[in-house]
Amino acid sequence: GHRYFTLVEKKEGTNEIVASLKAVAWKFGSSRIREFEKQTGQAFGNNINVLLNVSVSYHQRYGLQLMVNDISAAFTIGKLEMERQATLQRLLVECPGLVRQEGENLISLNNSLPLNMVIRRIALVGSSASAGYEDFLHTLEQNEFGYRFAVDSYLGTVQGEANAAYLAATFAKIAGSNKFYDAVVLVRGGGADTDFLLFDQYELCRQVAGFPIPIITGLGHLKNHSITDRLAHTALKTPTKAAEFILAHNRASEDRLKALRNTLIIKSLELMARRQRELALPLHAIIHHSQQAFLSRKDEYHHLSREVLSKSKALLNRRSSGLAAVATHLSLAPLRILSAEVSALQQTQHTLRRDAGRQLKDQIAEVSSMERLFRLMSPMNILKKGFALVSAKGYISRDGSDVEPGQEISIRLSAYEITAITIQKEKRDGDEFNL
Amino acid sequence: MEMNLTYEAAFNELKELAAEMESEQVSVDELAEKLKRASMLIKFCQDKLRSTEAEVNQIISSMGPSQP
Amino acid sequence: MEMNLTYEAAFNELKELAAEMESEQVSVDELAEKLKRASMLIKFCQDKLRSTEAEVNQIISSMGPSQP
Amino acid sequence: MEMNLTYEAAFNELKELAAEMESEQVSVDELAEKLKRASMLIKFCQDKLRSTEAEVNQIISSMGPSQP
Amino acid sequence: MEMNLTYEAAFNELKELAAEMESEQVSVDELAEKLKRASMLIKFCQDKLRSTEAEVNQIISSMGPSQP
Amino acid sequence: MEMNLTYEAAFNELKELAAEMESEQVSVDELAEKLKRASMLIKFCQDKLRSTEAEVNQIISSMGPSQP
Amino acid sequence: MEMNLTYEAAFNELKELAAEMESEQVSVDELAEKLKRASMLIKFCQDKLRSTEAEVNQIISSMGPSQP
Repeated sequence: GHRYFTLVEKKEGTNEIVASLKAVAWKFGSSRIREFEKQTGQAFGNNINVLLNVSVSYHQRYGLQLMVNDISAAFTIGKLEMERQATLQRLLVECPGLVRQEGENLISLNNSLPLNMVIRRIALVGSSASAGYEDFLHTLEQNEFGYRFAVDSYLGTVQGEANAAYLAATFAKIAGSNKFYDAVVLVRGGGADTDFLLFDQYELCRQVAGFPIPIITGLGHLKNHSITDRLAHTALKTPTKAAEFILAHNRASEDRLKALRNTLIIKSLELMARRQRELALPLHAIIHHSQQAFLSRKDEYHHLSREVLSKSKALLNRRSSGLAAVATHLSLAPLRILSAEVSALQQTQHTLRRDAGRQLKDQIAEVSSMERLFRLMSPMNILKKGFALVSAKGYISRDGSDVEPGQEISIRLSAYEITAITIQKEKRDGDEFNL
Repeated sequence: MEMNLTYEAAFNELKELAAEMESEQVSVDELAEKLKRASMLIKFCQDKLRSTEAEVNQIISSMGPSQP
Repeated sequence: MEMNLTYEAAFNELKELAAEMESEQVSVDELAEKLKRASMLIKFCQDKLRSTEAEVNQIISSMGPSQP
Repeated sequence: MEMNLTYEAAFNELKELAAEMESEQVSVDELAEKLKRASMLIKFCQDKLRSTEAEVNQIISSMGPSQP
Repeated sequence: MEMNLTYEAAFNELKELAAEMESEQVSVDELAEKLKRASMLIKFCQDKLRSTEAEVNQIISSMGPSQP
Repeated sequence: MEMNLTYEAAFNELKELAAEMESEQVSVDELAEKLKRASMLIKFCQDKLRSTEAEVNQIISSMGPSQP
Repeated sequence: MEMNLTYEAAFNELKELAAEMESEQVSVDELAEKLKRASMLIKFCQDKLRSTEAEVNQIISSMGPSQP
């Protein structure tokens, strides 16, 4: 049908209207507006800048009126983009602790939050009547894995830029609920995906950026993301996808858990096997070494006992040799002594025999010479040779000195004795008889 | 068990247990105990995924004072 | 047997016994005694391993199917 | 026989006896006496070795079949 | 024979007897007597040696077949 | 013959007799008597030597075969 | 003849008689007397020597051969 609306000009930076003019879009104009909404993704409503091709008409009854011939989507897109940039800039400037830019990416406190491994308790923000809300809950609760969730719904109108403050207040209510949530899910239910202006509003964006619970969005728009999407922890295209994301996240965690369980099982079995193998080492070592130690002790003992006995025998042999040597000396010496005695005795016997004979011979010789001497001295032998023995007065005269002339003398010859008177006496020197 | 045991804490404890076992720091004396603890933690995590809030709380309190 | 002997302690003592016997410091007087001790420790360790294995298997089977 | 004679002590005494016998300081009269002592020590060591061997074998065979 | 004659004493007496005879200080009157004494001492020493050796052999055979 | 005449005494007397005769101090009157005495002493000594030798041989042969 | 005349005495008397006859004044009667005495003494000595010689020879031959 036809559209009736008012075009206004506001004083820069305020809501103060400085000029306004009524406008109407007839059938063609309305079709252009619908085309505009489709292209921009933005409802043709309050607080948007538009570039219109209009015809001016005047009617007595309705007054001055602009008739819309055409509307420029490109202009509004540019304008919207400018507004978004302004919001972004403001966030970056005014909330440096919550938002910063890294290249194309916006880094917010919220999208820097770690997501719990299991998302179970969820604060769901959406419109109760909307299809998106139903889609999300249905997808979540009808999951094939049997996962259970605790969902608290925070219902309200999630569209129209005027609701930004209300939505921000809803977030504040969640934060202040004193309940623990793994995530806040923001869904926008069905209908036109035209008014995303709401999600570029500074107040809402600031709340999202600094929200302490990870926010998952499923706003249902097909084209570019809103600033809220970029600041939220995870942005999905639709509520269903948001639910699927949560299921997949939990599923991934469970897979890691199962992997860990398998690791634990395998490691504990390996550990047992290793301990069993390890135990065999000292067991074998002890058996082996104790046997070795015992054998070497046994060898030592046998060696030593043989040594003691062989040394005893050697000692006995040495003593025995010593004894034999002494015994030999003792058996030889007596015979030597005896034979020496025999010789000495024979020597003595020989001496005795010799000396006894010699002495007898000497005596016999002496007695013989004595006999010869006496035989020589016997007067008979001299008388027989013609000599005479003259004696005077009874004594034998040896040299005639004791005879005087006239004296009677007796002359003894070998056969007779003559008595005579001395006539004359004459001295003789008588050398003639000397030998 | 700790009343405020989280899935994360349980999971991290499980990882530590796995690492200990891997690095052979677990003695035979401790093994069964540690594995029992692991089994309990895994059960806790799985329950966390599939049970209602009330059930989880009931499980936690039933685990009682046997925690390390 | 000591009341509070652990597998760890028993195993370490076994290793020390093995080392001692290897270095031939064991006299005949001590040999049987040490070997008796070793035998007891090995029995203790084997029993401990066996009981732990049973316990471990029981826990593992209680942890459910191990496929990922 | 001394009640608390050890193998070690008996063995060392035998070694001393062997050394003495080499040194010629031992008279035959002492030798007989020392031999009597040596005989006792040898018997003691032999008995000790035999009983230890039996004990060692018994312990080892008892450890044997339960090996992993 | 003296009851408490030792090998040592007997051997020393034998050595003295041998020295006496060697130096021919022994008279014929004493000779047989001394030799008889020596013979007795030698017999004594030999018996002593023989019995001691028998003892050694007895110990050896008592150690029996267990030797390697 | 004197009952307790020794070889030593007999031989010494013989040597004195021999010396006397050698130095011709023996009168013819004594000669036969002394020679008779010497003869007797020689006989005594010879008998003594002979019997001693027999005894010695008997002792030595008794020692003989038992020597080591 | 004197009953206890010895060879020694007889021989000495002979020597005295010889000296007397050589030196002193002897009457014819004495001379005859002394010669008679000497003749007797010589006979005595010769007899004595002869009998002693016989006796010595008998003793010596009874001693048997002295050569070794």
